[in-house]
Amino acid sequence: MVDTLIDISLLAFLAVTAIAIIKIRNLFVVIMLFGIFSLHSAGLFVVMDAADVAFTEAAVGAGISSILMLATLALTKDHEEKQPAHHARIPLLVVLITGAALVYGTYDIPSFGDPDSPAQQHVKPYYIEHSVEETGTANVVTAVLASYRGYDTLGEITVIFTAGIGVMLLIGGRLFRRSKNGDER
Amino acid sequence: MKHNLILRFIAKFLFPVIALFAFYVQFHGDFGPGGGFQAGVILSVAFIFYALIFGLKTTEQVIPPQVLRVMASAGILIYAGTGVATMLMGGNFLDYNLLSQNPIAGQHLGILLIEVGVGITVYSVMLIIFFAFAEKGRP
Amino acid sequence: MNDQQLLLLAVFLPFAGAAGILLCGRWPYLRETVTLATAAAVCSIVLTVYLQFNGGVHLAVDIAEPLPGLAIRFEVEALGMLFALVASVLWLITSVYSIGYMRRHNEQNQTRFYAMFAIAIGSTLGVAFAGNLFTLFLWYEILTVATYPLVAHAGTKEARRGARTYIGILLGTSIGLLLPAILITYTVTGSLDFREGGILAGKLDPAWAGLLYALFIFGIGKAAVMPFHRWLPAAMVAPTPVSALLHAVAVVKAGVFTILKITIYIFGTDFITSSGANDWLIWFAGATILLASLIAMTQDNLKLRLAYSTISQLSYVVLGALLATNMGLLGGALHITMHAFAKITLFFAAGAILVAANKSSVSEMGGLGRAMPITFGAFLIGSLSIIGLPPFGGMWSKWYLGMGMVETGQWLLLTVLLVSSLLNIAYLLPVPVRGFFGKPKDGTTYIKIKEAPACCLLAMIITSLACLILFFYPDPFYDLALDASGGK
Amino acid sequence: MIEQNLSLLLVVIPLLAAPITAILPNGKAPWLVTLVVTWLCLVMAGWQLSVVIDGSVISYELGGWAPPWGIEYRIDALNALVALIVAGIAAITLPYALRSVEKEIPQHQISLFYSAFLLCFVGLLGITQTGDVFNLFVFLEISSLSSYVLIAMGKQRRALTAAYQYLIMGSIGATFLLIGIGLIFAETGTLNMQDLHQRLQPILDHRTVHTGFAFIVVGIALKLALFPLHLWLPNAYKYSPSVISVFLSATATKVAVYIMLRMVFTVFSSDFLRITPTEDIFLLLGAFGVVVASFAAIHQNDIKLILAYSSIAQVSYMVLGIGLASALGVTATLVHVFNHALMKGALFMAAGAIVYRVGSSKFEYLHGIGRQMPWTFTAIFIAGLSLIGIPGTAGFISKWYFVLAAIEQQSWWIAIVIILGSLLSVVYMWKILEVLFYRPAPDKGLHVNKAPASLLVPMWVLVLANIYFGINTELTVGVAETAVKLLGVTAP
Amino acid sequence: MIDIIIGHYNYWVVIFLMMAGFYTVISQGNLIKKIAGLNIFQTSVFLLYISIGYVNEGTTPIIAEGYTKYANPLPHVLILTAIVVGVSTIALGLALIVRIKEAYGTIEEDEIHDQDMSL
Repeated sequence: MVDTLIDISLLAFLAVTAIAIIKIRNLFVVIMLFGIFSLHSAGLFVVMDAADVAFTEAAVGAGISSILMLATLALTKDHEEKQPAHHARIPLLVVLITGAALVYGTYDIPSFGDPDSPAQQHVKPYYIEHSVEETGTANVVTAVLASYRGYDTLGEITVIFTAGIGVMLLIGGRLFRRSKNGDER
Repeated sequence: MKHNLILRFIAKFLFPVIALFAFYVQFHGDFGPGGGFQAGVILSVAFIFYALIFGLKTTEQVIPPQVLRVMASAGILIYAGTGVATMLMGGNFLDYNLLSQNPIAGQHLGILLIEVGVGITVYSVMLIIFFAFAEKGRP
Repeated sequence: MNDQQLLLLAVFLPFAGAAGILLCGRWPYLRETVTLATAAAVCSIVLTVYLQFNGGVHLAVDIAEPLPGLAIRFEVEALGMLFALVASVLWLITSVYSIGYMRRHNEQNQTRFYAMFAIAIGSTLGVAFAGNLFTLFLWYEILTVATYPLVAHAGTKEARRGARTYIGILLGTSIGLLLPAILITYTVTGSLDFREGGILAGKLDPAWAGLLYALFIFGIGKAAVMPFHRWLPAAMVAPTPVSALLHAVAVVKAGVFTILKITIYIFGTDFITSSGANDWLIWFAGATILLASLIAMTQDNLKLRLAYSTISQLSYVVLGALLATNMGLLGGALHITMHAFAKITLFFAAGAILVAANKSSVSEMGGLGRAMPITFGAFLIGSLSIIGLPPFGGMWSKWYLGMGMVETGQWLLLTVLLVSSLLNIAYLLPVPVRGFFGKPKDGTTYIKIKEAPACCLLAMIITSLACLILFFYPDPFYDLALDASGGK
Repeated sequence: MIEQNLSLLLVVIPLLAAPITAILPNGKAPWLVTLVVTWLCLVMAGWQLSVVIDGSVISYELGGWAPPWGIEYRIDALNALVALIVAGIAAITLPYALRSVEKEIPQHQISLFYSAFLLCFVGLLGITQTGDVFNLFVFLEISSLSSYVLIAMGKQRRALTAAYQYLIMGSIGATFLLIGIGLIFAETGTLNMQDLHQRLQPILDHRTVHTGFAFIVVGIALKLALFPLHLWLPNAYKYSPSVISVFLSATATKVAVYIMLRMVFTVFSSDFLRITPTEDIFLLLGAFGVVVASFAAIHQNDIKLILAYSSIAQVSYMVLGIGLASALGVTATLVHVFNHALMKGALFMAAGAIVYRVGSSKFEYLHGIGRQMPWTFTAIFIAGLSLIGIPGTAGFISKWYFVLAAIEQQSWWIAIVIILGSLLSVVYMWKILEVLFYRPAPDKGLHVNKAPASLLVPMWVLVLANIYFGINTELTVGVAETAVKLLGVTAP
Repeated sequence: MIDIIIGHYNYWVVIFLMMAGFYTVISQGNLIKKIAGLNIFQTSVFLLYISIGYVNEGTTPIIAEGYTKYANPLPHVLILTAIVVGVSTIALGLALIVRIKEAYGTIEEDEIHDQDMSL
């Protein structure tokens, strides 16, 4: 019950933050609000028993992402967002349709926290029952992440490696140059 | 900021703590929350923190960008290399059971290795990104 | 080498020749030798094939099967043989002609010209020897594309516009109408083979036959049945040898040839008559004959006049096909040959006048004939043959077409035929008459003007003689046509 | 050991090569490594196809964990064909890349550039090999992120905005895909495609499943540049470096089509299409795409833009094929996936060669260039004929199957649309040809040399392939038919 | 009715959050704000996944004595991966923005568009 209350209050807070982010045009504030948003969603993750995710969201969302946005803001130096010239009717329509589709979609979805939902019945039990004996790790998340679906994780760090390459290519300049010689022609 | 004594003192004191915490997270992933990714992020944050206090130049001397570039690659190579190793041992890619006589031990070793790989890559890429942005900011 | 390879050689030698021409581009004489050599070789090969064919040898060869049940097949059959003979023989003559013409007219990029010319002829032979509708379509399209550079040869604004119309209508009709027609045929019958008596009979609901047939007739834009005839006048921006061989013989005849093939081997005459697919189409052909002739009369530019004359003459062949009787088909097939020799003579003459006297409009030609008698003589012969007067080959084809109409009691069409012949007289004869008896405009004299280059004259003389000979000795072509029309 | 791990090595070898390339010194070395790797992959892809061409299926359990608990690589004729296309195009692009990249990419970025290229390559191959929807998402992101970067490497500043626009659209698409996967996961609890198929059949009428499907399709449609979600593509292709235009135009959208086929037929099923209006939506959007994009192409005055718009039109054909939802239609789609890779690869290579010499792809600078670059021009000419669908070229084969499929379904208006699109392609191809060849060059016009051989040879390999696969279709049509059987496409 | 709300309110709010982010992406003209919106969009999707994995009276999936009900670890793993993908995308997007600022001197979509058109 307490969980539910915290859950609701956090959700409410997130909703408010989201609206604020749309409305407010001072980018610095927006980024701060964004940080708060991720922090609270991290809290929500905790409530929903996803410790690892919460941990990561806090470190990445509230931490790295915010820092990067601030850095960008510092570099681009315009803190005020100009008034959007065109009134965004079509986007609103698109969003409403999409949202309606999603709500429609939730009708057959198993209710929140239902232990008998397919998602809880099919693959999960195997992990819960066998992870310790098969991988010797108590933290099932780690077991799945590193072993059962280890290949996804390889893909994951490849993605972040790609980001690294990309950033070096885009704004790295000569900072990351390997060899000092032979670069100029 | 560079000359604020208190900040510098706190930084000197905090840096190792954060770093230590990062390593804890890195190797404690089997039992509690955390793992290579979180560890990498935290460690990079430690350095970012350090850079904010002591300036980019000093940080780049501590950990040169070219080295980061190599480390980023190294992490992936460790990860994929583990997989190739299991393959060479006649198993499937990333089948840690073959890494040791006892499958459990094999799993432990495998998970340890790949988490290290993850940690290194994440850490270095995070710093690369930070350095790149910071470098742009330099007048 | 065996006979099958002979067939492939006939089609692909011109392509090899084109490559050779491109290689020798730097040395004009060598280049033209290669052209002549290739032309001669191809001509002799086709003749050998003809002899084989008469000897009753059945030549057929598959080279690939891109689509299930649809092979790229070459096969010799009477009608194709006839077409191949005409095309290859006339190519040889035209090559002789064009050497003289291109030199005197000092055209640009002659190497490209000769190369594309060879490719065009290769494709024409591909059409002639195609063993099924699929292969026929393949070469039909290659021919379209290969002739584009020849039409646009000059590269001027008009040339580009003309070429655009040319490619637009030909590709448009073939992709927009012919391809669907072929696909429908394929879905209905599951095959595209040429078979005696057709493949559609019994498979296609007769109610739809008319529509499908129309798709074919109009889809084959090369036959220039109105309203899809605009490309032919547009193509006249090309150098005269192109107009002569391609747009009086190879390309246009490929069109009517295809129509004949489809009539005989895809629909089958019986199916057409029984399903009445041809009733209303006949009138399109008839109308084309008259209208084109009328337009021809109004044209002052000689080449354009000839172009419209060609349009109307082509519809004779289409009409022959549409009559769907042995006589009609015989006449149509024969007309391919007869008109080819006559019309190419006329174009040769027109080209000769252009290079020698630099005149292109009829009104300027008064008295010119006295300066260049051979040219105008040849023109006269060609005209008479087109009109269909003895003693010239043109008479035969018209004769059999007329028979076909009498046979089917199409009196109205018969009158159309006669009227158009009168129109032929009206728009063709004035040229030589003017030439020999007319007065030069505002007293210009033709002292300086000599006859056309020897090569051109030679070519003209040969073709006009051919018109004569074909009256007395049409037998080889007659036999082939008869065989094709199933009258044998 | 190689044999059993073949399908995996196809992905892992470039995956290992990418980080290695990233730390190589600039110069020829990165190119050499990439060259070797791509050709190695081509060989493996060919080998893989030869294994599954008889309709058999390779299943590979990563980490030795059986699906659905572990990730599975599952290769049948379909995957193998697409993998072959990706590897083949990459392999043929690299010889071309050497000179072109030297010219367009700053020397000190060469090794990073090739690393990014390899990552894009890895991503596309990973997508084709995997049998797990989430793994597919991960590799999709690898390819997407790297392609954003590669596009941004273009010389003009608009390359940056093009890349940014693509990044936003692409990420929205990916997120939609993620939502869709989440919804069907909530209904099934699994991520393995086969398993999903099993568990979805009983609940095909669930609204959650419908929504999930919708989101997956929209997500893919964004990557696919399906009308009306195509706006990111033209600039992305125009402003990216030549090599990247070639590679992406020939592979990226094809892989997207592959994902669509997998999701629609393998994860869901033909029956699902019946009980939803999906078919008609596909047909409608496809038809619009063909017409709108073709007309847009006609109005461009830039080779690369015309080709880009034509790509949108061609992809719309493939969607039409899926929409027809018949064995013949999907066969047409697959054949066209293959053939279009050939023709667009050749065309963009030719455009790249022109940019290499002239420095622009705008018409105003290209009058009469064809006469000075005869080989490049002829390549455009033949590949263009293939695009139009002149018999004797690969393009004709696909057009043939498309129209045949439409006629078989009695849906005449689709047939008309396809024919119309073909006619419009005549117009815009001829526009290019005229400008390049018959427009008089500006007086004492700029004198450009023929394109270097390292650009011409790969270009002509593709051009000849266009002709070869127009005459011999055992590979394309044969494999396509096998693949369609395995997809379980059943005519309505 | 009430139980439907109890069972779904979470999803509905999450959907609202998603749409808020989505709207920010497609409606705002400022490039940085677009990125922020994208990030919110994705974070909300993460919430959706975790909600799917949640079990009443469950605990974090770390096997320990005395616990029987665990949340589904699979969505957690997927989201860990997705978070990384998200941050990578953002890093690239921001890097692009920096370059765009250099090239155009602005990060407002309309102004950039005008500059491109004016050429």
